[in-house]
Amino acid sequence: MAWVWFHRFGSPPHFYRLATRLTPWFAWPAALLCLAGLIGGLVLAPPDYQQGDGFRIIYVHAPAAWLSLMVYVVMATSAAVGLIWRMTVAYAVSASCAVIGASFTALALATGMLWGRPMWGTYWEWDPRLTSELLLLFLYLGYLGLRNSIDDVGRADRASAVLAIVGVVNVPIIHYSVIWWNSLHQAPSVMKFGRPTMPAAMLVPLLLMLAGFTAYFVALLLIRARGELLRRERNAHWTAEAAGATATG
Amino acid sequence: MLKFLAMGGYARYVWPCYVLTAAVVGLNIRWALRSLHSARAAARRRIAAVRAAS
Amino acid sequence: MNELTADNLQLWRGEQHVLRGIGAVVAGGQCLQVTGANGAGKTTLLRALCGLVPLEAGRICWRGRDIAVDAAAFHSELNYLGHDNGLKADLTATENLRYAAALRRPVRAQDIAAAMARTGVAEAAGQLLRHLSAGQRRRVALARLTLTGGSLWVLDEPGSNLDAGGHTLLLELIGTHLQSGGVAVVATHRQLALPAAQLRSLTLQ
Amino acid sequence: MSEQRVGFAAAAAALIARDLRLALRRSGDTLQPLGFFLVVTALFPLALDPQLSLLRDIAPAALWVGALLSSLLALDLLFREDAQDGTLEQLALCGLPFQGLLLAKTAVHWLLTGLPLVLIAPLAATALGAPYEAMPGILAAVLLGTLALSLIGAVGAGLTMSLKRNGSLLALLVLPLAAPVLIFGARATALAIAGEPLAAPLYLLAAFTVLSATLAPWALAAAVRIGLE
Repeated sequence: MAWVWFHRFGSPPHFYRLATRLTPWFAWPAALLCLAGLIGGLVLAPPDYQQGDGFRIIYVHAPAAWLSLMVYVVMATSAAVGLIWRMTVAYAVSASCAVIGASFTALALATGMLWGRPMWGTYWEWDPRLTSELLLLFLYLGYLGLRNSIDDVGRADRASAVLAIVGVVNVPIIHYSVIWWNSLHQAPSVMKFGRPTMPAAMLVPLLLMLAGFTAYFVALLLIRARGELLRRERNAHWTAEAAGATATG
Repeated sequence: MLKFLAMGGYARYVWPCYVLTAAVVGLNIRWALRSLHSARAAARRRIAAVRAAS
Repeated sequence: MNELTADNLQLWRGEQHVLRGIGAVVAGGQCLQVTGANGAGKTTLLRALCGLVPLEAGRICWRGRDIAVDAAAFHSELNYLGHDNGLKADLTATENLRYAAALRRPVRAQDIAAAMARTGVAEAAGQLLRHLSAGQRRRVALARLTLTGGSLWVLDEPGSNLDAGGHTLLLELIGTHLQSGGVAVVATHRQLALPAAQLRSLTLQ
Repeated sequence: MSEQRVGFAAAAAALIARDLRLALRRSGDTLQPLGFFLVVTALFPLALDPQLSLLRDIAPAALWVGALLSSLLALDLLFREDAQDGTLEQLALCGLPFQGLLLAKTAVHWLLTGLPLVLIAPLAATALGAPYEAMPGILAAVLLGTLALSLIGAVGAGLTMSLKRNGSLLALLVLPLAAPVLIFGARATALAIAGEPLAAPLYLLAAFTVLSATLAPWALAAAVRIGLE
């Protein structure tokens, strides 16, 4: 019985091979960028006049916060592509994002709290950024909760795609309503950290870390997407070669 | 070196952040690789079963 | 010309490859009888034919047009009876039929009464569905079928809970539907006693 | 067979009539969320202090957390039963615009659970020390808020309707999305109680409700179709 068939849109074997080849091209630059960023941030950058060396937490907090938001947007866009053009590759990418995004949102929260401690004297401060980050974590937990409660892969993809799209529309709204809410009760918190005011010695390492984390995310995504693709292309012939089954025969 | 580690008195907050970051970065790498390997293993099992059947 | 065609339907349910390249052509006046063990995918196939279940590959055409292209037109001619009757337990039989018909065709009160008489549940008209037996509820669902018409009938084990009289009634209903040029797809465990010319059969492993 | 078709309006009206009749037959289902709302708002004074002046500060929080949770409670019934007895798939297969029919069902759901909430919110507000002049503001805010909650919640209900053990998943899906409703609603209520102009939060809440009304139909139809697979 012929079970050789290719999905109409987006060719999974091509994506699988491409992902395999590209992963090192993202992994190694990520490592180098982060190394440079760390050296710049921890050693070379001068201490902040107000927060002293405490500000160096920004070199992990900002990239984590950036990743938490960017990963959600990548997840929602690939979900939309999957839903509209029914592309397995898009669903594989979308499925790979959730855990990465959730873990970095949690990291952004933790580092934000640790950074806040010396500033505010408490670990938790209803600062608009931290609050938005917390709500974003709930969105991720909701997404993961929904995806894990549906056993059929196809249905789980489509249901979580709808949730991701509704979520991504709400993320900016939640963010600005939190800022609006926060500005009612008190002046904007002291942790005002306008990037442009940072001197180059402080700013460059931050940009390096942001680029490094982004490259790191892409490498992770390519690895995970290959696995998710194999789970979804259950019977296509190319999976044999991809899974290394031909060797064992 | 010690002055560097002291982080101007903020060591208690800076280093935990970096340790946490390293943990999350490492864990994600491990999870990603494990997810790929388990998917490939499952694919191999499925293909072996199909070959045995046909 | 009423015709339902399906070619190379592929579908997975979890790890199971439920529909493996299914193909079928059912012309007007013909009934496709789908048989197979429990879990062979009869219900999945029927729901896929209605467009309820998206396929991983393959095409389904009604009157030569892909049902995914103009689903509304296809659905307005489709009448689906699933395992559950699609009726509300807290409404009376008449109310159920009135609201079911209201989604499709303007019907008068006597049409509803006639449909219930036709399927032998006239006496249950005023009772809540909750108080009827499973067989009576199935007959009310059959009354909904005759009431709302539609040139394509997709019936999933319509005979479940029906007594002997119910089965002959079912065959009559399908017979009249086929005579009027309608198409039927019926999932069943018992062979349908229809003339061979009208019957095509498909067995799922 | 001549196929005169029934129009969408007639079908939607019949669907609304059916759901209203069902709700009257089982009035328990519609009264429960109301009871829940009153109990939740009554708990706050017990937890705090009987002095009305003190209660007045927490009145917005008590009202809106109560409204949010009781709307959530009522949402689970919205599609679950229709999915189980097969009526929902008949809606999907009748050839009429599915988004419209689901919106009609959500509207009935709001009439039965949201509107009563709006009507007794002033009662609860007074119990929490809100002055009489604050009532119009509170009514407007709760009206808009419950509408937005029903729309967003319906999408969550659609996504979880065919899951067996849904439990708190519906709350985890809906509450983060409903955060703006809580923020603007509570703020409008606080301003109403303080007698200050509450146009700003009210307009923002109205804007959010309108956005939910535009986004929900697509998401609702997609979610329910997936649930019916």
